[in-house]
Order: sequence, then structure tokens, then C-alpha cells
Amino acid sequence: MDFAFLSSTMVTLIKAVPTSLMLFSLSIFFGGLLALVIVAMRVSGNPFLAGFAKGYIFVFRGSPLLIQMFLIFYGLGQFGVIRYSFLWPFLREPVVCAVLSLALCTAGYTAEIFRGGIRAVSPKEIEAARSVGMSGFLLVRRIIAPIAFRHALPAYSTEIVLMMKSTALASLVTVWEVTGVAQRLISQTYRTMEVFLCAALIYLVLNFVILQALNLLEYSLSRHRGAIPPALKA
Amino acid sequence: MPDVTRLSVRNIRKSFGTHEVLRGISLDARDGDVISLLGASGSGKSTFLRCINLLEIASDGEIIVDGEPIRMIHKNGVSRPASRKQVDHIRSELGMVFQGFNLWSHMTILQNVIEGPVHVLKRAKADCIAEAEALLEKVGIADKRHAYPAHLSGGQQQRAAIARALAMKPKVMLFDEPTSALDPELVGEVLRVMRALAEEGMTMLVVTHEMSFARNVSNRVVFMREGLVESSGSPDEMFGGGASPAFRQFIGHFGNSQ
Amino acid sequence: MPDVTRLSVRNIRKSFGTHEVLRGISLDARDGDVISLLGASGSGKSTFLRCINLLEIASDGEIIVDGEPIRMIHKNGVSRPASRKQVDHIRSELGMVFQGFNLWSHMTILQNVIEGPVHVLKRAKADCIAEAEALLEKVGIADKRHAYPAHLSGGQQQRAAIARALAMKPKVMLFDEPTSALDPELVGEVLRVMRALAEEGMTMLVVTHEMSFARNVSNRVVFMREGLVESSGSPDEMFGGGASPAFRQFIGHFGNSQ
Amino acid sequence: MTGLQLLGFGQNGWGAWLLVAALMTLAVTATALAIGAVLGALVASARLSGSRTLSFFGHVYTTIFRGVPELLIIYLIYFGGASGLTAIAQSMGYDGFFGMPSFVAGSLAVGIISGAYQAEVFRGAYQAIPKGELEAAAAIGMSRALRFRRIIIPQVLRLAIPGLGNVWQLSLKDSALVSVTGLVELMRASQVAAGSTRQYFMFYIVGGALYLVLTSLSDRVFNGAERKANRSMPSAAIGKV
Amino acid sequence: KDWKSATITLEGAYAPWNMTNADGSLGGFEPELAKILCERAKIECKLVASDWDGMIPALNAGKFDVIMDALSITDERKQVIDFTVPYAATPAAFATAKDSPLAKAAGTGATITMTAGQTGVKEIEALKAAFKGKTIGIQAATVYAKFVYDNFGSVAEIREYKTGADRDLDLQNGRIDLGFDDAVYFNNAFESAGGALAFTGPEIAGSIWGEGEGLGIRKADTDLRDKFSAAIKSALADGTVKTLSMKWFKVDVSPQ
Ligand SMILES: Nc1ncnc2c1ncn2[C@@H]1O[C@H](COP(=O)(O)OP(=O)(O)OP(=O)(O)O)[C@@H](O)[C@H]1O
Ligand SMILES: Nc1ncnc2c1ncn2[C@@H]1O[C@H](COP(=O)(O)OP(=O)(O)OP(=O)(O)O)[C@@H](O)[C@H]1O
Ligand SMILES: [Mg+2]
Ligand SMILES: [Mg+2]
Repeated sequence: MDFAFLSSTMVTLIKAVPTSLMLFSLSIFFGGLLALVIVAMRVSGNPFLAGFAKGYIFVFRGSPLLIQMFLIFYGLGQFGVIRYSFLWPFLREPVVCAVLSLALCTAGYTAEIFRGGIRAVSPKEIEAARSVGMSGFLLVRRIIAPIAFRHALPAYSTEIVLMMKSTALASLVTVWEVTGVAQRLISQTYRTMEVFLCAALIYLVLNFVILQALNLLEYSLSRHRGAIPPALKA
Repeated sequence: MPDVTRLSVRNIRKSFGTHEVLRGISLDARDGDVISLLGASGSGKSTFLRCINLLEIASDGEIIVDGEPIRMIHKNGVSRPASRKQVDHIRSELGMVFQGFNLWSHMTILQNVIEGPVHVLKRAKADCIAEAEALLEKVGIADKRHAYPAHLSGGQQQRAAIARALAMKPKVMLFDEPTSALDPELVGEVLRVMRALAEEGMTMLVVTHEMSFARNVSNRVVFMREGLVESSGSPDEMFGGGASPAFRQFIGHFGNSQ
Repeated sequence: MPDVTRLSVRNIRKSFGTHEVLRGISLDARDGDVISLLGASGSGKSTFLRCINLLEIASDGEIIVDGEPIRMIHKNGVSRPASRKQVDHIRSELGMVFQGFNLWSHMTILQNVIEGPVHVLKRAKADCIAEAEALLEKVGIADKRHAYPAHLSGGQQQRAAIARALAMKPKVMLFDEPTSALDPELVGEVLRVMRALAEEGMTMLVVTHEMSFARNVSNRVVFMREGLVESSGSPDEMFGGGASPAFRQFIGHFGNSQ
Repeated sequence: MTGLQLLGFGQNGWGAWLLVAALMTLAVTATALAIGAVLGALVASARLSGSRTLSFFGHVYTTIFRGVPELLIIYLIYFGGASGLTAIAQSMGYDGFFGMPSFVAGSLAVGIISGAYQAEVFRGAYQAIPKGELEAAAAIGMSRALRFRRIIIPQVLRLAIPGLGNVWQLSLKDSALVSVTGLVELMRASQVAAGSTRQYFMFYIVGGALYLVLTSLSDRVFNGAERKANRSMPSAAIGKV
Repeated sequence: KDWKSATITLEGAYAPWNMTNADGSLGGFEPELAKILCERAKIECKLVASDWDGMIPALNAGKFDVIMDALSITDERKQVIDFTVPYAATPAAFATAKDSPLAKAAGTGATITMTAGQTGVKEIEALKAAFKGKTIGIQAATVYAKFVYDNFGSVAEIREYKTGADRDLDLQNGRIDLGFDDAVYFNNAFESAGGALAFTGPEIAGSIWGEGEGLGIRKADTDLRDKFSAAIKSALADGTVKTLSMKWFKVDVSPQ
């Protein structure tokens, strides 16, 4: 084991952690907001909105993020309309494009996850809410969202962790985060395993913290369930 | 008390698939009316209540709450309410206690009870809590106010559901077997509460299998059979000699076993 | 009929958190015994039934089914059954009708009823179907046999739950308010079925709020209060003059309203 | 050369090349999903078992295989597996390199990862089963195994279908990373075609479109399954007024 | 071990060095050269395509025996694998958009030679002045990247791309002003850019780019390395490399 190499690698990689975290938090935030809009459209009952949402989910969930990012970053600039529009000053920036494509993609997944959570809300509880005159946003905010979110949490944790890992693609568009830096180190030193192990350790620690936080959240949101009697455990 | 028609239902029909559950039911309820809805299991009592507050959409018929007809749109053989806002408003004036209680599982009992007043009626939270605690006290589960529904006994859940509906102070209450899970002592308790409400002028539609309730608390008895009102009348008429043979057979056990 | 003790419960205790719900309950049931379990809402009746078939693990006490004590392991203040196999076996001899029915939502009514006989008792499917249909006929929901539970009325679900429990032909039946959602006519019907089963020697423990059942069908009445057996005796003793004041207050309403 | 010719099935067309790669992607993903289903079910039951040790190991599995970048896991299995095999072979007197076939290594790696995702999906679905239904099953004396087979699996499958659709989608894309093992799947095929012809946009768009075709096929399967599984449920209350 | 057969890997997506034909077969400069080298070394060769990212670990794991993928001989790489003598060495140059104000910078069309570590070259100083405040795109972790950082890091903004192709697209999009890379590679890239890009400033050749491109071989396999080195020397000597180079690159890349 070459500890000097490992520690210098670690130092180099850790310097890229803030970039990764920045990409991660921005894309989770914007992706989450967008997902709420998409899932609202999806379950709205309006065929036009639902159709749009379906199409959106289909495209962004159905194609690889790598391709989406490539087309957004390198592809949009090919069109004069965009290059000479007010958007270009934003789209010109690699970070904006990276966050944009990460957020667009996670929104597709998250919308589908939230929809699954909504499906698991007992129709009886929704009926009870309607019978006191709740509907629309109030019904969603007070009854559907809390229950659905609890149901969706395990799947959503997975998605959040996936986003952490997906930020790795941002080096495609010249945003050098942890994986990108690791790959650059590899093409300089060709010590693939060592560098990758260091990178993996960083992701594992970050994701461990995230997962632990989400587990706590899950636990604290589960108080309302009757504990499953020990005699019944699967 | 002025003689106001609080709730008027005209010729409601409802089918599930090919099975026609309600085949044209009409009913009028005035201020302070307590109407018992009797009928065999599966005769459509719950469905009828659910149609009144539009949890099920009747395929035909008209519902008028407090003089305000619920506007419906009929298109391609499907009906739906014209205004969601109107529906919300009307529902907030119609209280409902479900047969299966349907408490919100993610909220404590107290939260269940104040949810509607605070978030639908937008009343001050402190007032709502005070009132809710008084209500829970009345139905005897004040000590369970911070428990979640999953940790309550059947009768406790049912009482929580009643308290939740009452907290909305609706003009009309729809009760679906509100005492089915209660012991005789509590049944007496709850019936006392209901009688008091009736005296304050609340209109009630009560699906029940409790003949003593039908006889002693309500001022009208409606007997449903196969999706129709088979017969109706004052308790004295119905439980006296004047009842139809079908109704007499229906209450037969009640008559016998006492 | 030989005088066999089918079910014997000794000194059962159970707490939820700090709340001690059962504080030492004992009970013996012989072949053909029909025991009514009465008590206020929240007095621990459901919990008691659930402890008997180990859906809740009592913290203390002993349960003996058909002479066979359920072996328990006590470790670090936590108890659990020693043999999972024994528990499964004993449960298949104890039928249970839940207060909330708990039908399997992904199966039709018929599938619900044959599930146990076919998959637990491993009996021939065709026989089970024939028997199940006869049972469903008996409780009056044969026409609903291909419907899913979510599409049934409350009373229909309750009858399906009864049929499901009976289909296992258990030696001991635990009923938790088996007629709460039924109309008087059906209550009479179901009580007739239960009486017939009692005469065939089935042992039954019935939580009920139906005093007419306690009085006319059961041969023993147990009155629970605050986690203890407050008093018990034959129906005649209990409903005659000899009852405790607490029990008399409990059935007060029942006495009054008739 | 026109775009149509480039994408066609003629002598200089990349049509067949891409199509075969798409089938390869499908095969890797399907195999991985099957492997993952077994692992996922095991891990989910470990996590729900109530046994502290089992639950701990389940937790470790899901944390590691969700937390570590997929590429590294593929590397470890492919190269690590190969070194292991080679060492075994050499100790038995054989000479040279013994690797796992790319397809096996790739599917195994993606399958192990997908197992962690599926475990979480199954766990979430299990927790959504109404508790009373499990009690009813226990009460008629169903053994654990029987309860698992007759009550839990059908309900978990019903509740897990949307989640499994997501996992399928994830695995479909994880399969793109398998190209480091030398397997020509859709992603690598598109990149090779793009690099060889320098028609980057065209081949990326076509590659993306082929992924969408695979998605629409699988969506159809999952939607059908969801419809079928939900026929016992009351019509969704959410869309109603 | 007597090398009767060997497996050679290349990416198959780096035209014109090596690429994949629509029928899945491999073509380009390197596959053709490999065939000749193997004949001369009397080794039966099998060509397989594999992913660039896994190439070196896979070589060391024993999955194949030779890497032939425009692999520059560098000191870092020498620590993990061995190289044959180079079979190619290419000059490097800047590229920009044809209509850019930076087009036709001083020295365009000329060739200068630099040695490793050389500084203070007057042509480079001139470029430095011209490129002040501009953005230069490079492929990360290449010898060219190091050159640009060393010479232009103080005056220009530098953006690193994972591949040269990505950088070329951004050059066309206008996100960056200049690109710096292998001139042979650029020659080919310009063609597919439809004439939108052009060289600017002088071509830079010489030992500054190291020894050139060689075959990568496991450190243990010295005999294999020597066989291929001998074959490369003979192919360079008799002009075979030059012929192939003119065919694929239209310039001679044989190392001087
Ligand atoms: N899982 C639980 N966690 C905490 N407390 C519980 C739980 N289950 C029941 N309890 C409490 O235990 C007490 C007894 O409940 P149980 O369900 O046995 O009552 P019961 O006699 O069946 O009443 P009812 O007639 O209303 O059904 C109640 O006060 C209830 O709140
Ligand atoms: N969602 C549904 N889909 C199909 N059929 C239904 C549905 N809901 C109710 N039904 C059927 O409609 C009929 C009337 O049901 P309803 O619940 O109104 O009966 P009920 O009078 O309330 O009976 P109970 O006293 O047993 O509660 C029943 O036969 C029932 O099976
Ligand atoms: Mg009903
Ligand atoms: Mg109970």
C-alpha cells in the first residue's frame, strides 16, 4: 500500500467535495420543486396536463442522464435562436447546465416516486378529508402529502443518494467534481483502483450521512403506526 | 324555530357496474329533524349517505342543501359537480361519521379533531383546541387525545370520529352507524349527546341498527329496501301497528328477543 | 359430550407502554361453552382476545389450548413464544373474527374464505370451495363471492369475516363484536348460526355489546373492568338480581330503553 | 453520407449495430433485475426480520451498494473477480488469464446494485400493507413462510410496482456503465458510432431514442401489471372531486 | 513465455487513429499498422475493442496483452506499464473559429520546435499577448493540458474537457475562444466541423510532447515489448509507417 499516494489523492479529491455538494443540493432542491409540479399535473385529472407530465416523466426518466446533459450543454448552443437569446448568458455557464440537467432528470424520477406514495394513501382517509370540505391544495398539504411522503421516503432516499452519485457526470460539461477529478487523476497516474477506492470512500461517507439522516426522518415519521407485533415480523 | 328545509334529496340513483344500488330515493330534512335510516345490510344506506356529500356521484337526481341546489354537469352519461368550490363549501356544512371511522392515521386524536376547524374553517387554533378537548371529554376519550388512531380500541376510534365530525359544527350531520362499536353505557352517552344536538336544532341523518335509537331519539324513521324507500313515518307509526310487513319482518328479531 | 377444558387462560397481563391494559385475567372454557365478554370500551376486551392467539404477547401468564400449554421464553424482561410451529398450529385451532374484519384486500371473498383451509389445512380445493359457498350462503352473501372486500358494505364484510373464520373449523372461536355492523334481522341470523355451532360443541369466546346475545345465547357472562374480571356468572345470575353494582350500571341503558 | 444511410441497415449503416446493442442492454438489465429481485427480497426480509444482526447486515448492504458509485462496484466485480479466478486457476496449474465473461460480470454487478434498490422498494411496500391483514393471516395459523407467499408477496408486488418500474429504469442506465467490461451495450455502441463518424448529436439522439423505446416497452409491462394488481382496490380517491 | 499470439486492444472510437466500421469491424491507422507489426513480430494478433476507462487495469489484470490507442508515452504511465518505442509523434496547435478575431494569429502556418521544459520562446510570448483574457479549452490530463497551464495559465482562463470532441463542439458553440490539441487530431476534426474551425498560431513540434505514442505492455512482458519495438523500428525504417500515416492523417506522424 502506497500511503503517500493514497493520502495525496485523498487531499486532491476532498478539494472537489464542495463542488459535488453544491451540484447535489441545488439539483435536489430544484428537482424536488419541479417534481411537485409534474406530479401535480400527473394526478390532476386534466388530460392535457396529465399527458404533458407523462411525456416529461417518460423522456427524462427514460433516457440516460449522460445523453441529456450532453444535448443540453453541447446541443442547445448549436441553435442560433438560443445562442442569441436572453437565455444564453445563463446556459453559457457549465454549472447552470449541469444543475439544470440534473434537476430535470431527478424531477422525472421523483415525480414517479411521489406518485407511488400518493397511491398508497388510504382512499378512506382522503374521503374523510373531503367530507369536512377539504379539497385541492389544502387536501394535498394536510392529508395526502404527509402520508404520501412517509410512504415514498424509502424510495426517495434512494433517489437522493442516486443524485449524489449522478453529480459525477458533471465533469462531462467541465464542472470538475469528485469523480471527474478522480478520473483525471487516473488518466495521469493510471492507478485506477487506488484512486477509485478513495473516491468511493468519499461518496460512501457522504451518502452514509445522508442515508442516516433520512433514516432518522423515516423513524420520526413512523410514530403513528402501530408497531408491528413481534409475532408477525416477516 | 323557523321551519326550514335543511336538506332535500330528490330521486337519487346510483349503480356500481350493472348493480343498481339506489333506485330513486327522495328525502327531506328540516331544522332539528333526526331521521333514522334503517335497512338490511347491503340495502344501500352507506351509499346513500355518501351520495349526499358527493363522495359517490349519483347518476341521477338532485341534492339541495340549505336551499342551495348542488349544480351538476351531465356529459356523455357521466355526471360531475359543476363547481368544486361549492362542493367544498357544502361538505363543510355536512358532517359525516363513517362506518369505518376513517381517522387520519398520521395525526393524533386531538389533531384529527382540530384539523377541519383550523384548516377548513380557518378558526383560531387555541379556540379549536379548547373546544376539541371539551368534545373529547364529552365522548370520554380526553385521556387519549395525544394517541394515534392505531393505538385506540374500536370504540375509542368511533368516538374520536364522532368528535371530529361535531367539531365542524355542521348544519346537517350524516352518521353511519355511530354506535356500532360502543358498549351499552356509551351508547346511552352518545345518544344523549345526539339528543342535545337535535334540541339545539342540528339536523341529523342516522344510519343505525339500534332500534332503541330509532324509536326514542329520532322523529322520523325511513326504511330502505333494495335501493328504495320501502316505508317511512314517525317512530310511533313505524313501531306501532301501522308498519309494513317487510319492516315488521326486519325488526322481528328486535321484537322477539326482548 | 365429555367435559373437556378447551381453553384455559391464567393470569394474563399486558401493558402498552406504562398503561397496563390487562392486569391478571384468568378464564376457563369447556367444550361447547359460549362465553360472553362484556366491558366498557377500552376495558381491554380486544386486547385479551389478541393475547389468546398471541397477536399480542402477554407479559405474564399462561395460555393452555386443548390441554397444551403454549411454551414461552422469558428473556431480559421480554417474552416470546418458544416454538413458532406450535404457535402456528395453535392458531389454526383458534378461529378469530376481528373487530375491524381485516379481510385480505387482494383476494375476492371466496378466496378469502378458502385461503386457510386450502393453504394452512391443505385440504382439497374443490371441497373447500363447496363448503365455502355453503357458508357464504348461510350468512347471506353468496352473490358477492367474487367481489373484492373494498366493494362490500360494512355488514357484508363482517359476514365475510365470520365465514372466513368458520371455514377453518376451529375448536375455539374468538369473536370480537361479530354483529356490530349487522341489522337486527341479520343479527338474529348470525346468532342462530352461533347457537347451532355451540350445540355442535364449538367453544366460543364472544366480545359483544349485544345484551340479548349475552343473555340468550351464552352460558356464561364475563364482565371486564379496567383490565380485570369484575364479575362473572351465568346469564341468569348476571342479568337477574345478583349482579354487581358496576355491571348493573354498565347495562343500565340496556335495562332502561326497553 | 446522409443521416438516413448512416442509420440504415445497408453496408455503411449503423442500424444493425445499434439494434444488437439495444438488445444487449435489454438482456443485461433483465438479468440484473432478476438477480436483484432475489437479493432485494433477502435483504428486505433481513431488515424487517426483527433480528438485530440480520437487520444490521441488511442495513450495511443497502448503505454500501447504494452509497458507493456504481462504476466502482462494476470495477471491483469485474477485475476483482478476474484476479480471483485467475489466482484459483493458476493455483490449479493453469496458465494465463481467466476472467468472468463480460456479460456475467456486468449483470452480476448491476444486479447486486439493483438488489439494494429493490430491497428498499420492497421494504417500503411491506410497510404499506394494512397491519390487520397480516394479523388475520397469523390468526388462522399461517406459518411465516405461508404468510409471506400468500399475503405479503401479492400485496408487496402490488404496492411495489411503481418502485420496481423506477428500479428497472435505474438498472437500464446502470447497464450503460458495464461497457468498462468490454460489453457493447447501447451506450457504448452510440459512443463508438459517434466517435467513428464524428456525428455526435445524431448518434446521441438516436441512442437516447432507443433507450426511450426500451422504456416504453417496459412501461407498458409495468403499467399493465399495475392495472391488474389494483383491480381489487377501490377506484383511486385522489382524482375524484 | 514464447509469444505466438497476443490480444491487442483499442477503443475503436477515436477516428482516424482507430474506429469502428458500421459492420462492427475495426479500421483506421492503428488497426492497419498493428496488422503489419504483428506479421513482422511473427505473432498472431487478435484485435478487440474496449472502453478507454478500463483499459489499463484490464491490461494489468491480463485481459489483453497490448494497448494500441494513441497512448502517449509519459513518465506517470511508465510507472504502471511499459512502452515500446514510439510509432508516432504528432505536433500540436491552437484552433479557433474561422470568423473569430483570434484567427490567423502570429505564426499561423509555421512550425516551431520546442524541447521539454523550454521557456521564453518568442512565438509563444506573442501568442500570450494575443490570448490575454480568453478562454482556452483542453482535454484534461494530457501533455497538452500541462503545456497550456504552464504557458498560458497566467493570462487566460482554462477549461478542461473530458474529450477533445466535447471541446470542439464548445468551440463551435462559442463558450470558449480557443482549443489546443494534437494537430493531426484537429485536422480530422475540422473536416467534421464543416470548415467552421481553423488553426491559429504556429504548429509546435519536438520533444516537448515526450517521445510520442507507443504500445502499452505489461511490465512483466519484456520479451513481448522487445519484439514489438523491433517491429516498429523496421516499419519506421522502411517507410511503412509514413505511408499509412499519409493515408489516414494526410501528414507524416512518424517520430523524427
Ligand atoms: N397498540 C396499542 N398501543 C397503545 N395502546 C393500545 C394499543 N392497543 C390498545 N391500546 C389501549 O388499550 C386499551 C384497551 O384496548 P382494547 O382494544 O383491548 O379495548 P376494547 O375493550 O376492545 O374496547 P372496544 O370495546 O372499544 O373495542 C385502550 O385504552 C387502548 O387505547
Ligand atoms: N365501491 C363499490 N363497488 C361495487 N359495489 C359496491 C361498492 N360499494 C358498495 N357496493 C355494493 O352496494 C351495495 C350497498 O352497499 P352499502 O355500503 O350502501 O350498504 P349498507 O346499506 O350501508 O350496508 P351495511 O349495513 O352492511 O353497511 C352492497 O351490495 C355493496 O356490495
Ligand atoms: Mg354501510
Ligand atoms: Mg375492541
